[in-house]
Order: sequence, then C-alpha cells, then structure tokens
Amino acid sequence: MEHSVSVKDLSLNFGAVNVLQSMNLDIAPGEFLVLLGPSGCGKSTLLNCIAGLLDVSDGQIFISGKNVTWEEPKDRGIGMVFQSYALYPQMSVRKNLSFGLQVAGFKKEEIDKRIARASEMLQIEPLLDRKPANLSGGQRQRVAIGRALVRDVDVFLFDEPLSNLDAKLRSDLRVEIKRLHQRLKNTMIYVTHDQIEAMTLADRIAIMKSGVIQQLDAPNVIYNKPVNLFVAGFIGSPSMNFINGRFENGTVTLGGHNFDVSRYEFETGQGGTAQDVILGVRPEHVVIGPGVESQPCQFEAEIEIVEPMGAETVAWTKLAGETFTLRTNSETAPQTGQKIRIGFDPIRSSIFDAQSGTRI
Amino acid sequence: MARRRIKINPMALIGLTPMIATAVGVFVICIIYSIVLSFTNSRLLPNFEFIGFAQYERLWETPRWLISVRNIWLFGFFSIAFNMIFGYLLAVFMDQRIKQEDAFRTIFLYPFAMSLVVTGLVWQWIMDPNLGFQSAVRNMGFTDFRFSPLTNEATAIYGVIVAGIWNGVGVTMAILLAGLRGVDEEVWKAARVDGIPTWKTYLFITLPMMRGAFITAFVLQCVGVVRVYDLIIAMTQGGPGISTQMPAVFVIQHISGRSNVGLGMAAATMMLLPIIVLIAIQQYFAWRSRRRAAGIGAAVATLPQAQGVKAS
Amino acid sequence: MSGAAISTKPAAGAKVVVEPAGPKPRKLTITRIGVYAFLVISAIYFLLPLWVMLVTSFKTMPEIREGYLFNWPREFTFEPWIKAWATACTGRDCNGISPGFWNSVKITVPGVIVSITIAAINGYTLSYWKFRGSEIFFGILMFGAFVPYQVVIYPLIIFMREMGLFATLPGIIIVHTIFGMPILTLLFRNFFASLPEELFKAARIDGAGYWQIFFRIMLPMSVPIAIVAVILQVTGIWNDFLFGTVFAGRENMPMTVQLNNIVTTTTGTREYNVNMAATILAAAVPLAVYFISGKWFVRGIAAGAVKG
Amino acid sequence: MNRFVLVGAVSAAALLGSTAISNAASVEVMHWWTSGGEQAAVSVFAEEFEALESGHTWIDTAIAGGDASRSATLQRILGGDAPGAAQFNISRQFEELAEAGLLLDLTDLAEAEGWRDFIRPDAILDVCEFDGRIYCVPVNIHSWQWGWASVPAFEAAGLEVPTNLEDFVAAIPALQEAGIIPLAIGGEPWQHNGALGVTLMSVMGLEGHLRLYRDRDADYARSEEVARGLEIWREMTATIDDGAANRNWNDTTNLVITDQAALQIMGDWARGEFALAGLEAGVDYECLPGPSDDPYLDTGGDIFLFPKQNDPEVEAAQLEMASMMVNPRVQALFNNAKGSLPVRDDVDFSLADACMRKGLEILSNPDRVFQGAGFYMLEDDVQRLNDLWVEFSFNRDMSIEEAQERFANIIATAAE
Repeated sequence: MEHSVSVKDLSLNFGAVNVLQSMNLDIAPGEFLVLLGPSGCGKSTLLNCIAGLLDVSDGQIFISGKNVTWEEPKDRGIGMVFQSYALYPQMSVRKNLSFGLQVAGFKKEEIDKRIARASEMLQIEPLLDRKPANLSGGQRQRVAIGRALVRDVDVFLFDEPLSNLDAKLRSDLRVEIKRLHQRLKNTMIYVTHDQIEAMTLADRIAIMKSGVIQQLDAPNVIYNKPVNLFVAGFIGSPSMNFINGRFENGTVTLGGHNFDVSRYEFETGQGGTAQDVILGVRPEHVVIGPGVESQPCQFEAEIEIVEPMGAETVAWTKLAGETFTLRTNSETAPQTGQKIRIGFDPIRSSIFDAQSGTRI
Repeated sequence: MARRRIKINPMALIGLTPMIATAVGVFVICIIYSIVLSFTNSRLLPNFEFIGFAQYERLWETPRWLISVRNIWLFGFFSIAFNMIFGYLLAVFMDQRIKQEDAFRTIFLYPFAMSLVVTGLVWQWIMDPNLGFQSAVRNMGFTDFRFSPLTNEATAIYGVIVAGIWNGVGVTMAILLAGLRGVDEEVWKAARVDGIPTWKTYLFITLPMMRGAFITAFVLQCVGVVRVYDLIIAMTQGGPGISTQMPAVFVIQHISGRSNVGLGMAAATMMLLPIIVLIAIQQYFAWRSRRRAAGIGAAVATLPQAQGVKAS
Repeated sequence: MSGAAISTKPAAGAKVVVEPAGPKPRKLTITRIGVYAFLVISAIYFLLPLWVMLVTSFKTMPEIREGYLFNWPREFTFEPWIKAWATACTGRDCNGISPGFWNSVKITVPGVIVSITIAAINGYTLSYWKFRGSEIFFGILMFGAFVPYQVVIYPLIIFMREMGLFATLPGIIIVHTIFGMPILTLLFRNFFASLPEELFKAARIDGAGYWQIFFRIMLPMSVPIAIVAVILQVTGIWNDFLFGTVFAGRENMPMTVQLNNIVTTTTGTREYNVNMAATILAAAVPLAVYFISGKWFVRGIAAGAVKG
Repeated sequence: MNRFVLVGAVSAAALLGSTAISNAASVEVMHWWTSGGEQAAVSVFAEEFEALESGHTWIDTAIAGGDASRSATLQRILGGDAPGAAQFNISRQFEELAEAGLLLDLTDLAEAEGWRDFIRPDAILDVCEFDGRIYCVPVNIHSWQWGWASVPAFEAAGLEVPTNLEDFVAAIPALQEAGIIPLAIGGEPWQHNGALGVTLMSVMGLEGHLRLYRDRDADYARSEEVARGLEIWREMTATIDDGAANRNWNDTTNLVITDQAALQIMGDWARGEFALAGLEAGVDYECLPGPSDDPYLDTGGDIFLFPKQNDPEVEAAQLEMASMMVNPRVQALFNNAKGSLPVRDDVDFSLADACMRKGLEILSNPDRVFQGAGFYMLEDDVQRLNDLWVEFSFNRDMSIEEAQERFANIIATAAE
C-alpha cells in the first residue's frame, strides 16, 4: 500500500449528474501523472476532489497512506497551481508566498528560508517585491508554482497551469516543470487537455471521458496501443485513420482491399474471431515511396489534398471510400492528383471491435 | 474608423439632438444660470441686481444652513459607513452557500423598489412612540423600553439614517455580492489550499480585490446622500425643530415658500461643490493612471489581460 | 478503469465512525448557525416594515390604538383599503389615491418609452457615429448624473414656463427624460460598444443608413438591455416625488405626491390603517415589477451602478 | 339651402355654448385648511361660490401645512401655472408678486363695494394694499394669543384653571403628578414659533412688541422681560410628551378635548375643533386670552390673493369670489365654522359663543390690538426669527443669553 495518492471507488454527482463514477486510481511516490481528456470529462473535478476543494459523494481518498477524505485541503499535504494563477493581487510576490505560512504560524526565519529556496529554484528573486499586476503571465505562473513549493509538501497538483500562456511561453514553462519534477522528485498530478503536454511530461497518463478513466498507462503505450476508439482518436495529431471493415481468418477486408494482418498483436494473444472491425492506422505510420514495397499491407490511391507544414506534409486521400491521411517528409511528399502506392504495417496499427469500440 | 470620425452624418446629428440639448441646455446653461442667480438678490422671481458674495456670507451665518451641512455630513458618514459594512456583511454571509439564497436576496432588496416617500412614511409610523415599536415592546412587558428617535432633536437624524439604510443596503449588498462572485474562484481555492481561514480570505484577499464594486457602491451612496429630499419630507419635514434639515430641502424651501432664490441658489452652488471636487479627484486619478500605464505599458505589454481586468 | 463498479463496500453510514468515506458529514457548526442567525435577523429587519404595513392596514382604529404593532388583526377589515383607494380626502377632494394611480400610469408609460427611445439612439450614435465633439457632450451628460437636482430645478421651472410646459403632462415627461438620460445613455452606449463592430461594418457595406441600421439591426438586438432600462425607469419614475411635486401640476399629480398629501392631512384623528393601505397601494407597482422581474432587477441595479 | 340651415344651426349652438361657458368658470383654490373645523369652514366658501348664479366651479386644492401649501402656490406662480385663488397669511409675503404684476388688482371691486368702510380693523386691509392698490381679500381675523385649557384636567389635579402663564408654570408639578400632560404641543416648527411668540408677548406687552419689531430696538431683545419670557417657555416645554413629534395642531387640540393634556397655546382657530367636538366653553374647556391678565390680541388672519389668469372669464369669476368672501352672510357662516372673527362688524353675532365674545370684546378696544412681526418685517427676516425660536425650543443646550444675543442680531440686521 505504498501509494502516494490513492483514490478508491470515488464518485461525485451534482444532483442527478454523475461527474465521476466509482473511480479507482493509485499513484506511486514521485510519479508524474497527467489527467488528460476533453473539457467536461471530469479531470479537473477529480483533481479538486483530491485537493479537498470538492466534497465527494462516495468513496475515499488517501494521500501518503492517510485517509484524507474528510480533511481540509490545507491538512492534506498538497500544493496546488491554477490555470488563472490565482495570485492574491493586492499582495507583493513575497507576501503571496508567505501569507499561507504566516497564517499557519511558521517562524519568520523558516518562512524566509523557504521563500529563498523556492525563488532561487524558479528564478523569481528579482520579482519578490513586485505586485502580480506588474508581472508577465509566465512570471505569474512561476510565482504560483512558488506558492505551492513553499508549502514543502509531497504532492503537487496542477490544474491546467499553462493554458493561459501563449505557445512559446508554454513550451518553456513545460520544460521548467519537468526539470522541477526531476529535481524535487515529488508526486505530481497534472490536469491538461493538451496532449503534447501530457506526452512530454507524464510518467503515466490517465485518459478520461465522461467521468471514467479510459486508459491509464505510460505515454508510449497509450500512443501505440490505445485501448479503444476514443483514446485512439484523442491522442495523435492529425488523428488516427479509422476504416470500417470485416476481420476473418487473419485478414481485414475493407471495400475491395484485403489486408493480411497476421502480424498484428491481438489482445487475446492470438487469432481472434470473425467480426466487424474498425482498422486504425496512424498517419505517421503510413509509408510511401521507396519503403512501401516492404510493407505487409498496400493499396493504391489518388492524392486529393496536400498540406505542407514545413518539415512534414500531410496528404489526404481515400481508402475504401473513407478519408485517409498520411504524414510524410516534405522532401518526398506526393503531388495533388498523383496516384501512388501506400503501405502500412499491421503491427503498428490498431484493430477495434466495431460494436464496442475496444481494441481486439 | 477615421473617416467616420471626421465626417458628421447629418442623421447622427439629428439623432443626438435631444442629448446635446439636454447636456448643454440643462447641465450647462441651467447650472450657470443657478450660479449667476446666487450672486443676485433674487427673491421669488429672478432678477439681476448683483450683490457679490452677500448671499454666501449670509448663507454661512444661517443656522438652518449650518445645521443642514452638519446633518449631511452626519447622515452621509453614518449611512454610507453602515451601508458599506452591513452591505458587505450581508454579501459575505449570502456567499456561504445559503440554501435559500434567492429568498434572502429578494427580502434584502425589495425595499429598494419602494419609493423614499413610502420608506419615510412607514418608518415614521414604526418610530411613533405611542403606537409604534416602542408601545409594542412595552405591551410585551418591558415598560421602560424607549425607542422614539424622531421625537428628540438629538436622535432624529439617526432615525432617518435607519430608514435610509433599510431602503438602500440591499443595493450595496447586490453590488458587493456581484463583486464577490466576480472574484476568480481559483483564488478561493488557492486560499483554501494555503489554509487561510475564511474570514481572513474575505478581509485580506477578496476585499482588496473588490475595489471596483466598492467604489461603485460608494459613488452611488454619495449621489443619493447629497440628493436626500423625499425621505426627509415624508419622515420628519426637517424636524423636530430644524434638526433634520438637509441642503436639498433648504434649496427647495428657499426657491418657493421662503422666497429667497438668491440664497437658495447660493446653497445649490455649495451642493455642487463636493460633486465637482469628487469628479476632479476621479479625473486626476484617471489621468495619473493613464500616464503611468503609458510609462510602464511598453515594458509589460502582456499585463492588461487577466489581472488588470479583474482588479479594476 | 471503467467497467461495472462492483461495490462491495458497506454502506457509508455504518462505516462513518471508523473510516472516513463518502461525503464529509455536514456538522451544524457554530459558524453555520451564526451565518443563518445573522441572515434571519437581517431578514426580520427588512421584512418588519412590510409586515407592519400589511397588518395595520387590515386593523380597525381602536385596535391600532392599543399599540400592538406587530399583532395579527383581531378583526379583519377591508374598509381602510377601500377608503384609501376611493374615498380618502385631501381637503374637499375625496377620491382616495386612485386618481394618483392613474396619473402615475399616464406619466410612467410615455416617460419610459420616450426616455428609453432617446437613450437608445444616444447610445447607438455614441458607439457607431462618433463625431468631433460627441464625446464632449457625453462627458457633460455624465457629469449631469452626479448633479443634485436642486441645482437645476429653479432654472428648469423658468424654462418650462417659457416653453408653456410647466404643470403639463409633456412637461413632466420631458423632465423625467432629461434626468433619466445620463444613466440610460451610459447603459445603451456600453451595450452597443460590447457588440461586435463587424456587425455595423457589414450593415454599412450592405448600404444601410443611420436609421435603418438602428431600427433593423441595433434595436432588435438591444432587447436585453432595454428590459433592464424599462425596469430602472418604471421604478424610478413611479417612485419620483420631487419632480412630481414641482412639475406635474394639479391634474397630473403622481401617486407619491398624493400619498404624502393624504397622509399629512388629518381631519380629527390620524387614520393609520388608511394611511398604510394607501402606502402599500403606492408601492404596489414597483414591488410587482421587482417580484416579477427578479434577477433582471438585480441586473438593472448592477448595470445602473456600473459607471466610471 | 340645406347647407345654409346647417350652418345656421351650428352657429346658434356655438353661440349658446359660448355664452354658457362665458358665465361659468372654474377657479382653483389652494389652501391649507384640512382639519375638521377648517374643512367645514372652507366648505362654506365652496358651496356659496358654486351657488352663485353664474354657476362657477370651485376646484379645491388642499395641501396640509401652511408652509407646504404656500410653497406649492409660489412654485406654481413661478412656473406660470398659478391657481385662481390662494390662501396666504397676513404678511408682506406677496409684495413681490404684486410688484411683478402677477396678482389681480382688486381695487375697483373694493372701492365699488366700499371695503374700506366696513372692514376693520384698518390694518387688515392695509396689508393687502401695495402702492395704493388692493391685491387681496382678508377673510377672517385670527389671534394667536389664546390658551385652551381642559377644565376636568385641572380639576383632576385639584387646581383652578390659571389665567396667566406664570400661574400655569406654578401648576405644572401638580398636573404631572396627576398624570396629565401639562402643555400640549406638536412637533411642527410653526406650533413652537407661535406659542413661543405668544409667551413672549404675554410677558413684554404691547410696548415691548413695538420697540422690537416696529422700532427695531435691538437692545430690548437683550432685556429682562425677554429673558423671563424665554425662561417661562423653557419651563413649560420641559415636560413635553414623547408623542409630540409629527403631531398636527389639531391632533394636539384633541389631547385637551379628551382631557389628556391641560393646556394648549394655540390661535383661536382651535375653537372650531372644540365646537366640532360639541364641547361647551366655560364648562368643558376654558379659553384664556393672552394667556395673560393683561391680554393683547394680534389681528392676523387668512387672506386670499388672486393670481392673474389670462382668461377674462376666469377673472370675472375671481372677482365674484372675492366679493363673495366678504359678503356679510358668508362671513358669519364661515367664521362661525372656522372659529375666527369676521372682518366686518356688521354681521350677525347671535351665534357667537363665550370665547368669541371675549375676543370681540378685546378687539373692540383698539389699544389691545396689535400687528404681528410679519406686518413690520419681510418674510425672509420673519423666517430667520422663526428659525431662531425653533432652534431655541428644540435645542435645550442653547442658553437664554445666546438666544437673546441672536435675537438682537436679527432685529438689528433685518431689512427695511
């Protein structure tokens, strides 16, 4: 039971609306867990429940082995960083960092020590006597992180901390957070709707939908072996190609094409039964040009639209009457109207049950 | 944009005529006319025999006016202070996830829908010593109970204040509650995580954040206080004696019954003074903050978004 | 993970004592009691006058003289209401407060329509058809919002006399339009300023003129702010006393003025029950507006309050 | 042909209509007679006016309280919406209106009817005169200098009804002991002004009055007599009951009528209330002229002025109303209801009660009649005096010396 944070059978409903349903989640000490999902999936709600900012309807929450279900946020041993920074606007940065500690009755020396450490770590020493209104967004968020830092706790909670920043600052601060985690080795729970953030930061990602965790796994597993259509579609950009077909005897039939998928790793360990399926292929796993001949599955199609994106180019075509995108190096990109041969390897693709949408 | 500014659309001019007429006719010409009359010895009808500052000299020797001025400060100070404190307390308490919030809000705000005449009449009735609150409490057995502020000239003004607060505090509550609700919810969460007690959060964090709502409520109160007329007429007619006289009442009395328009207009001009001072101060701050913003502006280009909007 | 939740956990109630689970039990803390106590006491302070008005208006005079202000009437009588409405006297006029009611309607309805129409045009012009000087006039108007009425009332009497409008219905309507203009104009100006400018540009490109854009596009869009303005003006004009006494004249004396006359007039003894019934009647319209409009009313106040 | 007939018919109808209208006009009358006795009195005027052959209509605009009513009248005159007739007190208040030509000139009517011959005392009509023209109609004579005592109340305290204020002050402790309110007074400023003026007059007499207001002898304002008058006032008002605030004069009179209070100092119009309540002078209540053993009465009273209207028909009706108001029969009926004295002595006094007789007797001696301060001073200065007395009365911290000093200052600086 050496989990840092542990959620057991957690449910939350507002009236008749179930926001979270019998959720179970264990987080190891020092783990960086990202809660990812579209808005309204309950990821922030879950975080707020862990923080104690929302009262749960059912279930329990443990932090560092202690049942904190009924504890006040301040007694849970957590620090939290918010999307809007939530700095106290009338107080200087120093006061923002120290206010909670003063209220908790810490000695002045101790407070100063902690502020010094946190501000050194976040490089906000020059800002200590400024008011939040005179800081840039990135600076504000550093201060907000600092405020969580001085609490000297085991668990940090981040609620979409980078969403209000522009793209450049976002990637800078992302790295910063990662560095911070490596240095502090605290447990961190991080809520975001941005898959890049999730992929880059997380030890494990929990993908949520409608108050239910769909898949909880390391980023590469989630990327390569999504458990269902939702996860497969949510992760990756441009998103995975889905084509309806029929699986029988190691072959998937799509429109006029028969693809041999014997190389595919079935969840059951082997063959699988005959059924209607959806074949999922990531655009970046599609091969054209010289390497195409070595691919187990191949077909010919006409390129309809080409979107150059600098280093890469996305090309749009059709497979079995459905849109099929592929991503390729710009140097070898096809032309619009060009008929080319397209190939992919079933081992890198996903096959889902057409009815349930789960991976087979 | 630029083209629109320069070329005057004749239709726009026509559309704006009533406003221009009001602005110039009423708020410039009428005010100047009033000020000019204050330097004349006009009695009931306007005349233009100028007598310098004689009316002002007389005004500041007139006990009725001096009492009016004292009263407006007293009334202004107490009613605004109570209004703010009571209004903020109500707003804070309403913010505690009260089950019957709508019902309470309805109750606190309904007096504002009533006219000040109605307010004055009702409270006068409640404060009637023989048939009102005092006698009701005495009938319960507390025979020494006294509550008849309006019968005593030293306390009458406080009776008026009680009625005024009853009428207006709901508005202050509504404005401040809107201000409280406008405070970023995450600030509240942050404070809870920091372990800051609720009352401290209200006092040290949200209160300073609500400066805008407070200024709004305060300005609204100030304007109401300077204008107070109906309440006095309905409640005390300025009495007992002249103990609840107010500048607004003074002006009306002198332009009609007392037939001394010159003096009345001198008083009206004095009433205008605090408003002009208030506006001047406001303009000064607006100018200063513009200048400061221009100075810092370049350095912190990203500033004005989130924080700036919320704090203002 | 998802899947059917197999809840083997015993019911929360049984386990509460040992292990915290489920919602935090809501204790009725001292603070909580304090909060409610404060609100309830405040509510009593606010409701007391209404209660007193109501019960008094149904009591007989002998019962009132006993001095039990808060008690429910022993003997219910509607007499005071009938008297207040139809037969109470001021001087030799014994028509109750009903003529005042109709006068107030006559003043309020056109007053609201005229003042809001003009304010809407002002707001529209100031937002989209600015010209050199328009902002200056607007600034003066805003200054007017703070000017005590008493400063301009005397010149206005003279002015109205010269126009032959003193003590006429159009006269009092104009006065209400003038003094309602600053706040209403601000309201509409801010509202139109919040609309996307592209809307106006698109209409211009389509060749629509000043009035066309106003009537076809802007006016239909300003319904929400117009509702707020109507609430603001109905209560404001109905509750006005000062302008009513000075500018309305005998024939159009609004309800508040008549109420004050009835209440201050006594022949013999003061009839408190009639006075209270009359008071409730005078307050009925704005109260109805308030109770019906509910949240809109609050919005109106907030909107009216949002100024510099 | 047809057309001709039609035109003839229409013009005939128009002619008829116009003659009917030209005779009957509506005259709006503003006054502050709202108490029971006053209502009865004003009804006499209204009914008599409407009973005139020309079929005029009396439009009644009553506004409670003299100040409020006068204010409203002046506001409307200012705004060009003057009423057809308006009640005023005898004072110099309307001089400016006459000067500005806003008032209907009644001189021709007065001369034709010989007002100078029958209206007495002369001073009453003098007030209406400005630059040799007459601008108002006096309708009654009122004197402020009366005390109204409840006989049962004094009996309950085992006392005789006093005849002067010194005796009354001495009786206060006994009255209080018997649970009776010694002095009945309301919270309205004018009640205090008036009663305080009466108190001063009862102490200083006619000579002092003239020295102050006519001769503007500021030193007299600092005299012993004035000090004693203010002292008596302080003693009498030390025992005011809680209910005084917001009490009208007639509500106050009601306290004496119902024997809850011993004495009210109020003008003779209070008699109307006693009469309306069916009380008998000398038995149920006592009227005390002065209240002093050496009583003087002022001849204040109500006047009506007639703001000019631009309508000759209304003007004719105004003149008819003015004439009606001084008609001897109407004077008798009106003053009997009102409790005041008629402005002419050729009316039927058979209805006069004991109090009215007392008053008539005093008034018949010209040495006992005086003019109030408003006769000698402008309204503005009178109001300054009123303000002083009201402040003195309500602010018990103001010393008598201070009040006298301020009194002297107003007298010294009053406009001519």
